[in-house]
Amino acid sequence: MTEPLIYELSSPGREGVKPPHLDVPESALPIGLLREELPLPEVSEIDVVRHYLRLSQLNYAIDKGMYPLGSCTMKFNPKVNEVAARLAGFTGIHPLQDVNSIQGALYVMYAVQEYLKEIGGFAAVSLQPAAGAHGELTGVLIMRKYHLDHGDAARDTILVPDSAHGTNPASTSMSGLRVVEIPSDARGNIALDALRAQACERVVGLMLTNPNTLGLFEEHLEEVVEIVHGCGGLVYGDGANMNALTGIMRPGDAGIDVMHFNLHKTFSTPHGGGGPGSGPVGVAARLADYLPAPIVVLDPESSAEESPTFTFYDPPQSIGRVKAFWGQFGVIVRAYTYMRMLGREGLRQAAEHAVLNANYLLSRIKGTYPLPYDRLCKHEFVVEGHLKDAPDIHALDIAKRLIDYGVHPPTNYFPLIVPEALMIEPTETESRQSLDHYADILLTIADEARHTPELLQEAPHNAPVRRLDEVRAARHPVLRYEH
Amino acid sequence: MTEPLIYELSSPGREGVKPPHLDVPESALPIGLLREELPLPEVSEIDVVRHYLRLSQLNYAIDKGMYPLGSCTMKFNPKVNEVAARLAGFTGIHPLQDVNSIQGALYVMYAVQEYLKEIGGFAAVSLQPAAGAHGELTGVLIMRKYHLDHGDAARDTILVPDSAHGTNPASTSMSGLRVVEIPSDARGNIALDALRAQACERVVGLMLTNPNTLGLFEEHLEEVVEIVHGCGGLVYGDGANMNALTGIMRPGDAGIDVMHFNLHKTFSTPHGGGGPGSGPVGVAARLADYLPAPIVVLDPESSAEESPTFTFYDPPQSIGRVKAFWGQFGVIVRAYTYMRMLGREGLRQAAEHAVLNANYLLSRIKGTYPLPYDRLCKHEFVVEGHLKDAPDIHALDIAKRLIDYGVHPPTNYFPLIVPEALMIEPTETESRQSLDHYADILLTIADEARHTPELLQEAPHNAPVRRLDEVRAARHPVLRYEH
Amino acid sequence: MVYVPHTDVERREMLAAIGVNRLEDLFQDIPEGFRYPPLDLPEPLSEMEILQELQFLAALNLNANTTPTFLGAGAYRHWVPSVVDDVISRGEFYTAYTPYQAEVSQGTLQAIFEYESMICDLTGMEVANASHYDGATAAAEAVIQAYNVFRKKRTKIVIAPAVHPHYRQVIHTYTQGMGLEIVGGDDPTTPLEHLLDMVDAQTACLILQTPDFLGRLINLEGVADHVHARGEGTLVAVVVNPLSLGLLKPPGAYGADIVLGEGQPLGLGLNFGGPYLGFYATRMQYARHMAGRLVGRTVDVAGKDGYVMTLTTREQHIRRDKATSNICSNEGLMALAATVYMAALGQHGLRKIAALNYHKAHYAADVIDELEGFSVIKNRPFFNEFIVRCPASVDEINAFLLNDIEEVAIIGGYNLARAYPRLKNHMLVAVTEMNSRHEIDLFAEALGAFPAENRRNDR
Amino acid sequence: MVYVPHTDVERREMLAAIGVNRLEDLFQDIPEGFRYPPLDLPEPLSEMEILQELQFLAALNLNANTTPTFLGAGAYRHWVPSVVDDVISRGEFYTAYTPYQAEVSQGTLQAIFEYESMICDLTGMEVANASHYDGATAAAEAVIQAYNVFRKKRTKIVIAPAVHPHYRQVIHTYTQGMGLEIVGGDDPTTPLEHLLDMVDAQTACLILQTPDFLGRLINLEGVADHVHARGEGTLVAVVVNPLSLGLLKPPGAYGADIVLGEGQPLGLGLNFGGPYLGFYATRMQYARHMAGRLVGRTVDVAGKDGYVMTLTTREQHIRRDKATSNICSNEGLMALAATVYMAALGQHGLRKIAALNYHKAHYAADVIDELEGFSVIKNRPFFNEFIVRCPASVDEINAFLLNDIEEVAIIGGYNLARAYPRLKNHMLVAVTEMNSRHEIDLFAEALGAFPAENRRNDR
Ligand SMILES: Cc1ncc(COP(=O)(O)O)c(C=O)c1O
Ligand SMILES: Cc1ncc(COP(=O)(O)O)c(C=O)c1O
Repeated sequence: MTEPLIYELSSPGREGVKPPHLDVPESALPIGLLREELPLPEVSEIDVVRHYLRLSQLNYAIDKGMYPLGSCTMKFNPKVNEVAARLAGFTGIHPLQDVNSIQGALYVMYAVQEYLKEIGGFAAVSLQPAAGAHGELTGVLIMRKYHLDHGDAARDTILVPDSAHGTNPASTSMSGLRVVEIPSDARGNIALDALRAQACERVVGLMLTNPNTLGLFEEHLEEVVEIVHGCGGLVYGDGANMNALTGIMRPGDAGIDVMHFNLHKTFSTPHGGGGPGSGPVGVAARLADYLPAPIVVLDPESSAEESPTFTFYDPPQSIGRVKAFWGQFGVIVRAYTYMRMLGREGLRQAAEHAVLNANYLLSRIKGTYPLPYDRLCKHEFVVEGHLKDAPDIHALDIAKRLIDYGVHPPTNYFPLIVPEALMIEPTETESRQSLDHYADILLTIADEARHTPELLQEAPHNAPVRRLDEVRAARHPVLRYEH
Repeated sequence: MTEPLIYELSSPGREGVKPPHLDVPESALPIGLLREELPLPEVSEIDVVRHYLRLSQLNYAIDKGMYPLGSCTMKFNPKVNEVAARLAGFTGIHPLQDVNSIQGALYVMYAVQEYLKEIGGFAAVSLQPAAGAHGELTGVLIMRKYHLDHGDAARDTILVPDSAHGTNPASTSMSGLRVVEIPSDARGNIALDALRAQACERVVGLMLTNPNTLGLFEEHLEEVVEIVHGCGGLVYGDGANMNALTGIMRPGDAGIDVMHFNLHKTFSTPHGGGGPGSGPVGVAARLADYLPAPIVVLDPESSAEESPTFTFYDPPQSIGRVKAFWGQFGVIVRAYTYMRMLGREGLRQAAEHAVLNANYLLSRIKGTYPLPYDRLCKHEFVVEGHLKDAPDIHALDIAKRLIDYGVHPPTNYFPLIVPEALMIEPTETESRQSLDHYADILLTIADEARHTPELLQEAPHNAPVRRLDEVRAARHPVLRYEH
Repeated sequence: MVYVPHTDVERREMLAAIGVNRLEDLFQDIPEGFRYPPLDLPEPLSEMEILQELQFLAALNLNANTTPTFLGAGAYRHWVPSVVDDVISRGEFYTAYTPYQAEVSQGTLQAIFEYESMICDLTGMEVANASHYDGATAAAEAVIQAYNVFRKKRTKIVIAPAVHPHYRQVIHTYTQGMGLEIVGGDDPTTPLEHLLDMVDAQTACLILQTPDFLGRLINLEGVADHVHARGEGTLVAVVVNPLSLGLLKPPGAYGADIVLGEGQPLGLGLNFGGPYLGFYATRMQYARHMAGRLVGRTVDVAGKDGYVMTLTTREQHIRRDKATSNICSNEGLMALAATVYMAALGQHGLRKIAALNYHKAHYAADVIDELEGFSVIKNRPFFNEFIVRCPASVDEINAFLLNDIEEVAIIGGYNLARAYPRLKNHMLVAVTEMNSRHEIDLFAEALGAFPAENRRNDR
Repeated sequence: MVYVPHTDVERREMLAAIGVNRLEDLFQDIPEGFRYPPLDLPEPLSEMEILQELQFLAALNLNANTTPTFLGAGAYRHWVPSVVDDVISRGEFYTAYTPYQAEVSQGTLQAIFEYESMICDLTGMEVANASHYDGATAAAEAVIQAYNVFRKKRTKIVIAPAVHPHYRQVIHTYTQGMGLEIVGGDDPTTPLEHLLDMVDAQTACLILQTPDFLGRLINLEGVADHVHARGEGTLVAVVVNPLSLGLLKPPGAYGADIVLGEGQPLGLGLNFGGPYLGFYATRMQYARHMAGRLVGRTVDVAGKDGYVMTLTTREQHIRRDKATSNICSNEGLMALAATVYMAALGQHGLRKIAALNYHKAHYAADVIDELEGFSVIKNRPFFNEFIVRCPASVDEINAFLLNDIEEVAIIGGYNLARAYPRLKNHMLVAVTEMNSRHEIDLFAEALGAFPAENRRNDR
């Protein structure tokens, strides 16, 4: 059964939940400024509850099963996170309240900054960016301003490996900089020659994803950093993949100058159907003064030992504010909860098992699905969704067929450098049983691809809808309900 | 897909959510008393979340759609109730805390007692009973003890109309009393002759459901009460159907001596998949001293005007305690929220529209489904699930076919006095659209019954399971997971 | 309109379809004198307004979860994992009712089946029902089950005096019309042997509790055999704290016929005493005498596994006055909470929580026992609750703990004199995994600070 | 193990299947010097322990929801109906991600489609995207859209000085590499006409706000036509408080090209500033220049209606450096919350809430204006926020309100001198439906009680 739009449930004159009473005299309204129609739905609370409950059941989610969307780190979001973020003392604070009345909140932010510094090996962290891409923009602007402030105005180029996520080049061009793409080598690393060829005085920096989007650790990490630093550039780390490294290696130790974290990936905050995320940025000491303003610091006037108090601080060379207030606080509380619960030991174990799970799942399917780079992977891996003996089958068909088996498909068609890519990131919170189940399905589907390809090509068969006509959607866009 | 049992998801040695650390020295355990095996599941939090989420999706619920289970008042449960009941200051109090530290809770209980007194027309109310049947037991024991204390030891009989809910005779016999059944007359009222014939000095009381389980108001209410009182008996009101009368009529005004309320029906507290309910009992003045101990009263030592305080009080002739503590407090908070939100006006409107909805739905189907008593109904009505021109179709078939249309069937095979009963209680929170939808389905099904009866007999077709073998379940009971 | 979804137009049309003019016309059958009485009830409030009021009221209560608390006596402050509320907050669970229509209630039914299985595993029994209102009413139903097993011919019931006093009271209330003879007295020092001696061939059942109301663990090894023999089949019902079974031998292992208790420690909040959960398990041979709902596994017409309510001929809706009980609505959602709790902790977690309770209680007993004027009664093993002899009345000490300690309020233990007047100055102290060592030390320190001038030697 | 589900046996078997011995072996490719660094991070905590700590931390904050609060300035204390959290707490919504696989994401997709529709209805626009991080970043994206519409040929941007200062700052941050000339100044008393005069044919867009940061309602009738003509197509972007549109004319009706703002007032808690919701709507002709995700309706192979992300060629994952924006994750769950809020209140409720804000703010303005030493600037109509000239610095007055009133703390208004140094002693006061008359009176009384000795005449 199709669920109608909420508008279609309207009945003229029906009222929803009741607003409070008017307990003051009415004032004259500003006549010329008033609206006439307000064509929002007219439904009751029960309609709302039922409608969105029924819609929700059309969704797949981590809470339903494995969701190995590569590059997205769809790990389990512990329920305690939700309880923590809903404590009235957190949800009820206004961002502009007197700092003396928000010390608990500032403490949480301060602690998360400190933990991320420690995990990343950075000198300073700002929690302001709202997502990974926002962190990238922040980081690239920091690198740009750093050079400008050092009289290096000619630098206008960011080197971006061809395996990079689309946000990397997009963030670069939003910063007004030029993208130069660096190819990968046969083992999935950055092609060092190509990098050397581009390393010049125009380079603002390199955007490095490590492990990269193939799930592979950059084997020439030290050389790469050296080359970029050597030409006066900075190295940006796309920390989306920190779930492979947390507690195992600190990017700052290896010379990464700026990096964003994705709290909604590595630190278990829920993805919310597309957000909110949170993309804190960590920087090496020389960039600390450039962070977006403000960040949380120990109040220099308070005694750190006895009863430290916290306050806001504007870094002197700051690129400016990247968001109206302080960051995605509700997300930060969840990440804090998670980090404290796992602690040193648990965070490291999470990374270890993320990598264990990816390699195990890979070991189960690698004879069947072509593997472009046969190495130990990190937290994810990429295979080709294209089988030799089933030429008419594409990654998309495999993805859609997975739906029929009640699991979520991997990321497909990314990274771009692998044809028919299926990018699989199981995360550490999946059990062996869950991985085996997924592997079994993938093997079954490979079989089907050979013997009953139409089963894949017409998949999904038992989802809420069948394959949707995306071309029509784009050619004749219907982007809103028409009254 | 079938969801396995949680046991079947176990993996030996797997740990679930983590208990706190041991922060004290260990003490020696009492060796001889220790258990060996503890064969509970070994799963992780993610397994638990997914398992119960998937199970939940196999359920129908008010939050999914109309659920017109007759006699159960499946009205919408406003979401604010849930927020209210989860306030930390309510969930975190121990039932034996010092009364000075629980004044907020006692106030809520006191207020609910007062509201129910006013709604029912009673002199006193106890909130202790945990459900309707528990309230009945309480009420019958009160009536019994009242007679005993008045030297009327020969009274051993409760008169129960044949339309009564099964809990009425069951509560009677649990009280050690004898049930005498009173038939109904042709209009669905109590047969007055039969009642008169049984009204004698053995009568403890009559259990009256009004409106009765046919959804019909007792047309001889005053005579019935007079007859019972005339022989020295008391009249018990089964208040399960108060959703028809709240604010419209106070049973106490008509001479009802004892009545239980169902907070989980009339006052919008959720049914919880079978409970918790709450079955407060209201009584006329002469029975007030018999209520189960304790009840909440204004502390006689406090000044009611300035800052009243509340305390517990044991009625002197109390039948005793019917439950370990004070009642279903969490349910009571929800009912309080609801009563305050609706207020005088809203409570009355709720009853009016409950009756409006039932009569409207009845008007839409009454030409099609045989109606044994053609009168204005109250909050519910009963039709026969047996159509003249479809002799092989039973109420059960119609019920199961409704499932195929995505709605919940009515109560069936109750009340017992209507053959193939379909007992339909839409409640006031269903919109006209929702009622029309349900009526349309019922009319379609009546058509199908004539033309494609097998569609009904084999229904449901698209539920999580098809018809289940209940005979096998009872003959070869499998009542637990076998390791 | 305040709450209903009807618009004016819809209401008019609906009334017309029915054939009446006004809403009032739908109530013509109500005697006029009773119709539309004046109602002294408050005005409607919006959601915002009622929540603000409730926040105010809630804040008037002292929240034991965030206060050092040592009160138990049948309701315990335990940690409830967040996943429990996550599951029971799902509308599909909490806005459904009793699974009368099995095909669209498999979620509830399977969860009950799992609950029944876990209760069996925990207690060592063969069959468990879907729940009772609470531990006390479950105890009353045990008496009734036994009474029914002997076809109402045996009328004597022996109840240990250290069974929770509320449970004993509820049993009395429930059975007041049945003509039973309930013996056992109310001296909690009565030795077990004396109780066993009261059992005879007229005795339908013996009810024991371990840990008992005073926290003491009773070794019941061999007791059931003895009672079965002496009473020619007398049933043995054991009331038990389910959490203690994470550590302790299940009553099923030593022959109990019925095991029951309060399920609140299994993932239910304190909630000022309710809703709680009566759990109840017995042997298969008594399944048909048991009260309450039972869910069993079966198959559908296509052979697929599924779950249904079964053995319903015991129940009121089928058997009416011949039913084993009048229970209808039970504590479904609370049973679900307990199921999720047991699943989420699992066997390892439950063992650990039980051990934490044990060790912390023993630590507390040790530090309190060292206090001048206070002594812990240690002649019996205990689980998470123990008796402290105090140098003044427990009410006085509790008032001191609540009001007179600087910067903190402490909720002291239960005043045993309320249940057993002879146990003047005896406090029943409960310690759970939620009492940190710091809290325990604070409590001991506060007890130690109870002023000398208020102490009495007359105990 | 602390958190992962693996048992020792499973881990061993998995390592063997991979062909390594130990977990560490999986990290051979990491240069040894960097591998397994010492980590100065705290020890693991159990769920109970971390929640206890968080409860403590949360209690250190003053909760504006239960405190009389008159602070707005871009984030408002509004009542959030319970149904909002009920919906967004459903695991199926909040543990899903961007609906890349449309067939198993119809819930999210349809909800976004509804959100987009409601934003269009509210703003009077033709197309709305699926969300931005917040109002400020949405404002920056408006500048970029305009810049792109003119193929980066127009580099001048006019921004009204009474646009929220944070928004103006974020626009500067975002565009610092683009070589734009941003004019408009920061004198909030600049008349609208002066701003319009700055528009020329090099101007990509003009950004206005109503109610503006100072709470003033600006009549923008005719402005768009004027700007379109004067700037030869210059885009007009209007920043708006979405709740005010329950009452006020939508910018679409007076010709705006882009309407955007902070969606927090639509059912999102204060949350110390985030996560919030940037909403963004424009005209259909600009749809392909817009940032962010868009959901459209289509059909499946069987002809059934369904929803998909569409016009994705604007986006970074397709167009990379040519994308209209770098945005990827957005504020999906917050958009869902706003959708549920708008649906639950509906057109009648939203009108009423807007009116409540209006009337209460005006009542507050009236009572404050009567206070000795305080005067309300009333030369422009306002919605729910207005300026009070005070007899001392706002920081001093706020400290007094917070700390020196008996039995209550009051959170005063925003100190306008922070954003506009010339507006010394000017307080921006916000009043919403959550401020009861009693709270307003209390606030006025407290202001009136500000000690004479601390008042200055030098303002
Ligand atoms: C490698 C990589 N970088 C950056 C991003 C952008 O992060 P966000 O979606 O939080 O903006 C992603 C998101 O999937 C990613 O996978
Ligand atoms: C008429 C009537 N009486 C009594 C009861 C028993 O109420 P409860 O289930 O709360 O025990 C019911 C329950 O359905 C009922 O419908």
